[in-house]
Amino acid sequence: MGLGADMYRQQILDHYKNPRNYGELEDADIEHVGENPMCGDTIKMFVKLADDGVTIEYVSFVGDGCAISQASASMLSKELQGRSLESVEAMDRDDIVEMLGVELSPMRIKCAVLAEKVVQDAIAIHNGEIEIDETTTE
Amino acid sequence: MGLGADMYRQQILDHYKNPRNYGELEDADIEHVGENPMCGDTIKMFVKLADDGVTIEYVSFVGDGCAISQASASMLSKELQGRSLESVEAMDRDDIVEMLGVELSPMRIKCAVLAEKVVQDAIAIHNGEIEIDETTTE
Amino acid sequence: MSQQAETLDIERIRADFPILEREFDGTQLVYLDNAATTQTPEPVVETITEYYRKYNANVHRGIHQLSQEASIAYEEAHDRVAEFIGAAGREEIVFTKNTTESVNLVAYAWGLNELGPGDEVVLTEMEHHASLVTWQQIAKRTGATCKYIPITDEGRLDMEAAEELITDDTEMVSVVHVSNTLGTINPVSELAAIAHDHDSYVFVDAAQSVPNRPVDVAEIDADFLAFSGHKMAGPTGIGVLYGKEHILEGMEPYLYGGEMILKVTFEDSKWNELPWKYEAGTPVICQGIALAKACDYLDEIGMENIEQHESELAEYAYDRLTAEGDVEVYGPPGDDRGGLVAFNLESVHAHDLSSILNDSAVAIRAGDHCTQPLHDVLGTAASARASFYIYNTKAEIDKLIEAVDDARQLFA
Amino acid sequence: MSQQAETLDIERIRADFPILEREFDGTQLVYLDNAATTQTPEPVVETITEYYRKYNANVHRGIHQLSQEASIAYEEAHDRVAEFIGAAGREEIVFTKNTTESVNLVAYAWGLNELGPGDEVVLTEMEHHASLVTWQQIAKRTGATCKYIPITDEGRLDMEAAEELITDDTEMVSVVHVSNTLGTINPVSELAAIAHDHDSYVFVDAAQSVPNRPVDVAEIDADFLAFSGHKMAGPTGIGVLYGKEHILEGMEPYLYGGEMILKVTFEDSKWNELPWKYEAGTPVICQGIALAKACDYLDEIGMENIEQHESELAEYAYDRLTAEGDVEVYGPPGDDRGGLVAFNLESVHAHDLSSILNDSAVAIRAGDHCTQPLHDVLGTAASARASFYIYNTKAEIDKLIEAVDDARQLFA
Ligand SMILES: Cc1ncc(COP(=O)(O)O)c(C=O)c1O
Ligand SMILES: Cc1ncc(COP(=O)(O)O)c(C=O)c1O
Repeated sequence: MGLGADMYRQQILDHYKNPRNYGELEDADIEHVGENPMCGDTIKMFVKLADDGVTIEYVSFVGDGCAISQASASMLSKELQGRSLESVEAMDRDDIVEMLGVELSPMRIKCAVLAEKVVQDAIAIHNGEIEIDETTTE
Repeated sequence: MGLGADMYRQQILDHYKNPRNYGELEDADIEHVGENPMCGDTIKMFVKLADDGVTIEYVSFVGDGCAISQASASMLSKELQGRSLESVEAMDRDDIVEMLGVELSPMRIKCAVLAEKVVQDAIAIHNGEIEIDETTTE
Repeated sequence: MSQQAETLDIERIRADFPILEREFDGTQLVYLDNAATTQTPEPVVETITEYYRKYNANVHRGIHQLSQEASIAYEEAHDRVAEFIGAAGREEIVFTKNTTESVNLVAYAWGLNELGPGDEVVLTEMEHHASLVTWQQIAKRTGATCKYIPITDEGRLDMEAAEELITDDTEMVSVVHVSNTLGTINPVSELAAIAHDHDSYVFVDAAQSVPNRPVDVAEIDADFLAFSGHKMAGPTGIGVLYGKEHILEGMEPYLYGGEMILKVTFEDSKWNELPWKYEAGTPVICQGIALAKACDYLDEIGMENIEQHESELAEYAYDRLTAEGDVEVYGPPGDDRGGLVAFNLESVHAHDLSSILNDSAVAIRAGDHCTQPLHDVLGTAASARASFYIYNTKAEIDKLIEAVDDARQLFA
Repeated sequence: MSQQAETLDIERIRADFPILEREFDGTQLVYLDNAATTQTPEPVVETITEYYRKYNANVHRGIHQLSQEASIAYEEAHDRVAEFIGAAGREEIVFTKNTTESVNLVAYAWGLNELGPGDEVVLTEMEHHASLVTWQQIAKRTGATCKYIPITDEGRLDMEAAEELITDDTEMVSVVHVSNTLGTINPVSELAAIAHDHDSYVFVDAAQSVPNRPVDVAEIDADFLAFSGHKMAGPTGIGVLYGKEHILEGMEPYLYGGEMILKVTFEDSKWNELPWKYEAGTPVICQGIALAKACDYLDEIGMENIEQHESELAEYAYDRLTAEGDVEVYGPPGDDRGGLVAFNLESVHAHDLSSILNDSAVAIRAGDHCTQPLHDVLGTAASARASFYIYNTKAEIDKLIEAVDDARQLFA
C-alpha cells in the first residue's frame, strides 16, 4: 500500500498548501480564466509584461481545485517569469509533466495542464489569434 | 441430407402445385386481401355465405408466394366449407399447423397463417368489428 | 470492525467474478465504483461466448437454423426482461444501447412531436445528465419549459414543491428513482400519481434502482422506465426502455431503417409491430441475450436480498465515514439510502482522494457523477463516491476507510 | 468441381471459428449468410472475455486503475478504426450501435436542422432501408425531396442519370458502396466528385464494403461513411460513423446526456470534444475494443486478399448457379461483383428454397434483404442470397449447388 507517494511528492503538496504568486494582479497586461468543468478545477492567470511587450515579467494566479491543478499553476507561475511569450506558446504537456516531476495517470494530466492551457489561450487572445471568454478543457 | 421432406410432405407440394378452389369469386359475400410484405406472400380470399348468413358455403382464393402460404390457403379453402363464421373466428395457429400436418419452424409459421388471418379479418370486417383495407402481417 | 453476518453468500458470489482477484502491486482490488458500472459474472460472460461460438446470426427473418436460434433467444430475452420488471410482455420492452438512449428515444419520438410552447417538463434537481440535458435540449427545440423539483437539506425531493410544480401544463415528469449521487430513494409511485392527476406522463430513470432492488413498473404505474445492462451485472452496449404498450403504440418511430418496417416503397413506409418498431437495424443481439442471463443471475440471488445487502453496506460506510467529523456525506442518513455514498473530505479534493485510494487498489469515482447542476446546489464541484454491489463486503469498506485515513494524513 | 488453389489459408482461418464445426443432423454447417452477419473469430471472442474478466469499468472520467485501462483501450479503439479506413484520427470516428444508427445520427444531427423545402437528397434505387427509410422520413419532416438514381439492366447505377439528378439543390447524396442485394460495386469516388461539384455532402453506406475490401475515406473523399461491427468479424451492438472533422465539429449533437457534455447548468449545456460529443451515455465500451481487434484480425489476413477471395467465390457461385438456365442472378456479371449472389430459382420460392437448403445445413438468407423498393424494381418480392466471407470455400458452394438441385427436383 502506497501513500500516494508517487503522485504527491513533497514538492507538489508544498505548492498546493503554500501556493506561490497567489492573488489577483491589478495591473496585469493579460488575464484569462479557465476551467475543467468535469473536475471543477478553475484557474485564473494574470500576466504582467516587460516593456518590450513580448517578455513575461510577472505571473500570478487564483484558483480552486485539486492539488495537481493548483500546484501546477503555482509552479508554472514561477517558471514563466522572464520567458518570452513565444516560448510559452510552444510549451506542451511534456514540459508540464517534467516541471511537476511526477508520473501522472492519463486522467490526471487534464488537471495538470489546465494552467498551461489558460496561459497559452491568454497569450493567443492578447495576440488577437483567438476570441474566447473562457478556456474550457475536457 | 434431407430433401426438405419434413416441411414439404407430398400433400403440401400437391396443394401448392394444384391449388384447390383457386380463382376469383364474382358473387362473394366477403372478400379481403392480405400480405406478408417481408416474404412477399399475398393472398386474397373470397367467401360465399349460405342463406343463413352465418355459415360458409364456398371459399376461393387467389395468391402468390411460397409453397407454405399457398398450400395453406388451398387447404384452408376446403376446410372452411360448411363451417360457421363463429367457429372460423375461433381458429388459431395450432389449427393451421394441424391442418398442414408438418412441423414448421417459427419463421415459416408466418407464411402458414396468412390465409387464416385474411379470412378472420374478412369476417371481422363483415361483422363491422374492424375497419381495414388490407391485412398486413409481420 | 465488520463482524456481522452477511445477508448474501458473498464468498460464493465472488467466485463468479474473477476480476475481483486482480492485484495492483500486490494489493487486491477493492472495487467500489458500481454505480458507474458493475462487474460481470461468469455465467453472463459464458452466455456471451456461447452466443459467438454456437449460434451467432442475424435475427428476425432468417430461415436457417442459426438465425432461428438467435431470433428465439433474442426475442425471449425481451420476455425475460419484461418479467424482471413486471411488464406485460415483450411489446413493452425496447432494447437500446444504454439508459441515455432510452431517454432520448422518448424525447425524440414523443417529445419532439408533442411538446410545444406552454408545455412543461418537470424534472428534479437531482436528475442525471441523461435526462436533464435531454429534456432541456428538447424543450429548447420545441419551446417547452423545464422545471426542477428542488431538494431538501437532507437531499430528498421537496414533495410540497412537487405538488405545486406539476400542473395541467405538465406533459412529462421525468424523475430518477434512486439518485446516483445522493443515494436518495424517491417516491416514484407518489410522483406518478400526481403526474397522472394532471394527465402528464411519468418517466422513471431506474438506472440505479433496477440493478439492486425489486422494481415493478405496474406498481409504480410508470409510463416509461429506463435502465442499463452494464449497471446490473450485464454487458456494455445495452439499455432498456420500458413503455406502456398503448403509449408506445401511439408514438412515432425514432430510428429508421431495417427491422423496424413492415413495408417500404420509394414514397413511404409502414412500421413494424412492437417492440421492433423501435429497434432499427441489426439489434444488440448478443447483449440482449446476455442481459436476460444477468436477470436470471440476479433473481437467483434475490432482489430483496440484494436490496438489504446494499442498505447494510451503505449504512456501514456512512457511519464509518462520518465518524471523524471532517467528512461531508451528501444525501439522506445512512439508514435510508441506496447502496452508495458520495462525500467530500474537508482537506482533500475528491480527485486527489481518488488517486490516493487508487494507490491502495481501492477503486472509487471522483467527479460530478453526471449531476453537475446538483453539485452546484450542493455547493461543490466534485465529490468522491463509493458504491456497492452484490460482491462487496464490510471488510472492503474498512479498506476504504483506511485509505481515506492515509489521504487525511498525507494532506494534513 | 472446386480444385483451384485458394487465395487465403482457409484451414487456418476456419480454426478460429468453432461455430463452423456445428453439425445439424450429422451434416456440417455451410454458413453463407455473411452479408447479414459474419462469424466472430476466437481472438475477438477472447478480447471480449478478457475485457470482462480483467478490466471492465466505465470510461473517461475514472481515476482508478480499471477505469484507466478501459478508457485507454476504448479511446485507442477509435484510433485503430480510424487507421483501418484511412481517417485522420479518433476525432472522426464515432461509435454507434450499427450502420443504421450511424445514418440516423447524421439525418437527425444534420438533416433535421439543415434540410428544408426545395432541398434534395439523392439516393439510389439500390439503397438499403437503413438509408432509404431514414432519408425518406427526414425529408418528409423537413419538406425536402428524395430522388433515386436508377439502375441499369445490369444492376449498375445509371451514371448519366446521376449527373442529371445531382444538382445545386442537392444537399446530400447517400449511396451504398457495395449493394447487399445486387453485389454491385458503386463508383463512390466519382459520385463524391459530382456531389462536391454541387456543394453537396456525400454519405457512403459501407456496410458491405469495409468488411471485405480496402476502403480509404480520403481516397473516396467521403464526407460521411458508415459500417457495422457484426458484418466484419466483430461483435453485435457496434457501428461506426466516420465524418470529416470540420463537418462533425459544426453539427449539432444528436443524443444528449452524460459524456457528451463539458458543462451543464439547469439552463443550458456545452458540448464535449469530438468524437465524444456524439457518444452520449456509457458507450459501447467492450464492443469498441472488440471491433478494434477485428480490424487487427482482418488486416493480418490482408484486405486485398479478402477482396480477391470474395471475388473468386462470387464468380464461382455465379457461374455454377446460372449453368442450369433456370436461375436468375440479380446484378452485374460474375467477374465484377462483391462477395454475394442474390437469385431466384424459377420453380421454387426463395423462402421454400431457404427451408430446403436448411435441411442440408446450408444457411442462406431469403427475403427482401432490406431492399424492398429495389425488389420492386427487379420485379420480385423476395430472393435467395448466398454471401461469402473469409472462411468460405468453393467446396461449400458446391454443397449449395447440390442443395439447390435437391429443391429443383422436389418442386419439379
Ligand atoms: C448495405 C447495407 N447497409 C446497411 C445495413 C444495415 O446494417 P445494420 O443492420 O448493422 O445497421 C446493411 C445490413 O443489413 C447493409 O447490407
Ligand atoms: C441515475 C442514472 N441515470 C442515467 C444514467 C446513464 O446511464 P448510461 O450511461 O448507461 O446511459 C446513469 C449512469 O451513469 C445513472 O446513474
